[in-house]
Amino acid sequence: MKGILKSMMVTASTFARKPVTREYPESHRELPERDRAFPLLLWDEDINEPFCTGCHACERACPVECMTVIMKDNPNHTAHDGPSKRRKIIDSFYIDYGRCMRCNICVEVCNFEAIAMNNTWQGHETSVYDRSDLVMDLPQLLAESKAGEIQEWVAE
Amino acid sequence: MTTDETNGEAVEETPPDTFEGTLWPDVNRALSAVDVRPERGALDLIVHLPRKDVIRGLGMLKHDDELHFDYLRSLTAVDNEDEGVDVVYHLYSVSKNHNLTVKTTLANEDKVLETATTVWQAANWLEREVAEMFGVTFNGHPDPRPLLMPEDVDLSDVHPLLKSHPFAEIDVLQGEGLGHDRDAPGDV
Amino acid sequence: MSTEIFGIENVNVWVDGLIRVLLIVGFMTVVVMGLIYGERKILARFQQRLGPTRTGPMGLLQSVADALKLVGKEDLRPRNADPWTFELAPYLVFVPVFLGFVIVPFVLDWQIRILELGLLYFVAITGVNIVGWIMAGWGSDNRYAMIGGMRAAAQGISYELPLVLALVSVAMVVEVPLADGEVARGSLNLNEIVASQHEVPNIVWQPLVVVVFFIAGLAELNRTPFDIPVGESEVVGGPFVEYSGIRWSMFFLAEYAALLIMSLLFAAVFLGGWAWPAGIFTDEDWPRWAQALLVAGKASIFVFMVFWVRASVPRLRIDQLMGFSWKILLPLMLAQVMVNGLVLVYDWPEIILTVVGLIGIVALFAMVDRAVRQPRQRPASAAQLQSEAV
Amino acid sequence: MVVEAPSEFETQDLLINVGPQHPSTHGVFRMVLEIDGEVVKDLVPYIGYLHRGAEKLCENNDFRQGIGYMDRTEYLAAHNAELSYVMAVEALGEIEVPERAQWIRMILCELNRISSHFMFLGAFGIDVGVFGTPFIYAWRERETIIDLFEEISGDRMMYAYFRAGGLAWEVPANFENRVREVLASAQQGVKDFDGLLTENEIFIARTKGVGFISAEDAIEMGMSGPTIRASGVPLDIRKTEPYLFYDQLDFEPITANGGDVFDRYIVRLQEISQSIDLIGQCLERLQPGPITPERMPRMLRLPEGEAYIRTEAPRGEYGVYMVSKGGNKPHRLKVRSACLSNLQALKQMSVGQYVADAIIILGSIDIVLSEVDR
Repeated sequence: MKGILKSMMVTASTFARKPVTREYPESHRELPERDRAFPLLLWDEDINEPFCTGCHACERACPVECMTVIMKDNPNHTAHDGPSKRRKIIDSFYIDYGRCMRCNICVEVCNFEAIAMNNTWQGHETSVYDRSDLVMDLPQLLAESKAGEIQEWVAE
Repeated sequence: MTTDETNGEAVEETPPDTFEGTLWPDVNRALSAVDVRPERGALDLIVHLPRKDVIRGLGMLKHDDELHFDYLRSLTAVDNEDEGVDVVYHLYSVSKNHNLTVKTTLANEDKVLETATTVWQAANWLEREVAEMFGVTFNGHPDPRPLLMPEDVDLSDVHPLLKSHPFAEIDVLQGEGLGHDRDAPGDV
Repeated sequence: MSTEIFGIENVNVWVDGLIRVLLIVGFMTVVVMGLIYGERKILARFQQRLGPTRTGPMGLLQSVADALKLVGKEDLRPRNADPWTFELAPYLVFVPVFLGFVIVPFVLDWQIRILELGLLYFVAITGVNIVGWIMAGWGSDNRYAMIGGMRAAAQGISYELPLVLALVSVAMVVEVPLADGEVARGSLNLNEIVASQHEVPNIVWQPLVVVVFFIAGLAELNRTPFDIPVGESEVVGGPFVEYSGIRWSMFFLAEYAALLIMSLLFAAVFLGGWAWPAGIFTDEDWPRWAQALLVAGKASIFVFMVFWVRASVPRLRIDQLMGFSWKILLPLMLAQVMVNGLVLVYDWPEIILTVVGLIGIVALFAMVDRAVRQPRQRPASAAQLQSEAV
Repeated sequence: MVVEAPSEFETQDLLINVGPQHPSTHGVFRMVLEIDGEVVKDLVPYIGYLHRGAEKLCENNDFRQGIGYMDRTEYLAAHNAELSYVMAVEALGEIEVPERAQWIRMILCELNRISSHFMFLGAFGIDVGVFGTPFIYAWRERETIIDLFEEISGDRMMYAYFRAGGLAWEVPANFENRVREVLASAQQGVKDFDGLLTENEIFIARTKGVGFISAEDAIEMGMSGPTIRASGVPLDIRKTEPYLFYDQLDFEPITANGGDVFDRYIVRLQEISQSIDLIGQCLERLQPGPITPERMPRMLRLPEGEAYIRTEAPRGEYGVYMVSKGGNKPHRLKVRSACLSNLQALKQMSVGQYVADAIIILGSIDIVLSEVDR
């Protein structure tokens, strides 16, 4: 019986310790800066357009092929006396969050620093009722970055 | 990279490669009754045996007190499209702590081979998986049911890991077809 | 045919009985809900968790929420379940437990009826719910339920004996003052048992019986070291795996009501109920509310111990369970009863009871350790099955 | 002396279906038990419910994309799975990995072993019957380790952090003292479990002598990891065929010679303490330096060849057999699963025992179904 008493002492000692549970919706854990929720596109504030030029690099590199990229000529390119130096700009960009496996390869291959991993709680809380709502189009992908909530973590 | 534990430095490729330093001398002696073709793998020695006396060779390797390969590490197959299917046995000796890879090539027409469960019981499930994935039939296997594929559907001629088996088409949920309307064609 | 209740004269006996029963039902449901909530909170604390916090302040309304959910749920019956056995099983488990409340001596005269054979009545009634378990297991035409039902039967019966012998050995030694000043020994009337402990609680005289009563009580309540009929990891919920909704909640309520009765009985029979410390200070009894607090405190010791054991001890296997009861508990109890008999017949000093009791506890621990160290006896057919299988 | 029950009345055996949806099959595993009363007469395991064709998918993905699939074949110790894949690519491509990257890989793999063993202790505690206490102790420790992984790679379970040639990016600045914090709490977890279960009489009665397998049978069945070491075979690939820098650490494979469920529990519990000590040794030898080779081709193409790389994952030998015919995709990729071989012996261990024993024998092998079914 000595062993049983010993295990009851262990549970008794835990009885005295402070509980470790955190009440989720009220108190959020502070996420580390390199947290990887889902990819999203970044917004270039000073010339007011997305960084992405629609070069298909991420679409080709994605293991699960969850991206669809369509590019177009950039209306406010310097040729049409606009501020931007980008000749091409993204027209429509879909990421299917239902297929994405968050492997960060798209961020690594992008040579325009246009895509980043969402490291905020809003990126994690993406539960929907219908699977097709998980397909994010361009405005949705740009929304958080446009609102300035994303500090992109860059691997040096 | 860590060097092979039996030889000191890597032997550079001198034609013909004498494989000194690897297990080849002992393996050649053990398998003298069988014609054997050695090859150098990335980490272990590879030995090719003809189809008809693979099991006999494996038995010799196991019961040879010098080599004593009592541990079947893994049994798998590689589909080389037209050259047929290679069945690969990775062996290891717990007491002697050395490794060997035995390969045999089966022509695509008759992929039939004796079962290795007579030598090691570990081969039971591994052979069932190779049978259903590559279409190789192992004669004398005690329990030839499919291992990973569903039993209730008759998939006896479906062998997914063959190169001829196509990749499933990913139904495109993105692009013009979808976005937000419910009854999109690709909707799953 | 009329008695007095709460100061109202000549109330018809039946009406009086009805009022007391309704009072007890109200008290029991509230306390059972409190027990369910208490268990979840205390078990959570044992595991460094918070326990329910969402429903109501500090999660207090958790049991109410559970009850509403269970009432709202559809209680289905499997198509090929046997209709009568399936439907009646919950009643056969719930009603005996509820009937057990008749003799529970909460406070001096706050019980439904004083029965001369109170303990015998209690033991007989709790024997009935085993039938309910088997009916639930067999009736729901589910293999897990059937195995769970058979296990419940085996466990219920084999732990009934140590429980009965424990109560018997206490009831034998109780001193009952007769009208002519003489002292008679032995009584099954719970009030007399409690009254006899005003100076010294029975736990002092019978320490081994307390330990065996606690263990057998755990087995009767199907609590953790003995929750084999309901073991989730093996038989997935046991006999009531096919029940849902209000029927399942009746089983659940019965389990906690039985825990309540067992703890009140433990307080009454072993810790002196409402009599023990009162007898030392004053001759007449304490006010009712003080007695109620006293009984509640003692009962909660038993309940806390049950929760504590549930949080820290794994589950026994069916053969160990049976071996433990028949080979260890029963011999000890028979020895205890024999010693009690000798003390009563030859009028040896009372202290011998305590000494024998403590020796008994040491013997119990030694027997358990020896059983654990023994090489495991494989089931009889094991060797031959093993050879076939390889 | 056991009296054989007179069997003139012929009782019919009961077939019960344990799984694929059952609280203690650790995932989608199904076994049909033929039981006579409470004794298991026959056991037929069925696997394949979680088969996603990872090997076929890897043939269609290049050497960086395939890493994500390796995490998903062994979700409880994804670092160890990635390690084998990445080392196979480096063996075939003769890529030199910088020292710092190898030390960090070893630290992360050992941390993953600790979190996987805690997961085993928690799930095994519930199988044996303690209501949730070991599970919450295990979860408390595992959360601290997984929070550290999230700070390093950004993900809790699917890290995709190892790359051919080193690591994806540098570890955070406070890596070392964060690791020491986590080790301290893991130490406390081991003490809790040791007190809670190891000497508990009922736990010993339930697990000692149950599910016995001898050393010869274990070798014959090709078992590996703590399951075979509990039968007395000191087969630990970190010691027998050292990879990375395991030859520079001093440790002995932990073995026990009872070969039963209790010894498998004890071997895993002691392995957590061993891993804590190993990580301490690694931290001393960790120097700053590069974590990827200087010039790495953007699109890695491997020469012809094949390599069978095996590493010691928490459940046993996790081997990756990669055949490359040139090009940026593996021609064939075979994942050697430790749990598949350990599971083959389940029938041999469980027949003749009780139903309750069969459940904890299954628990003691510590299977991860995604690794069994790939």
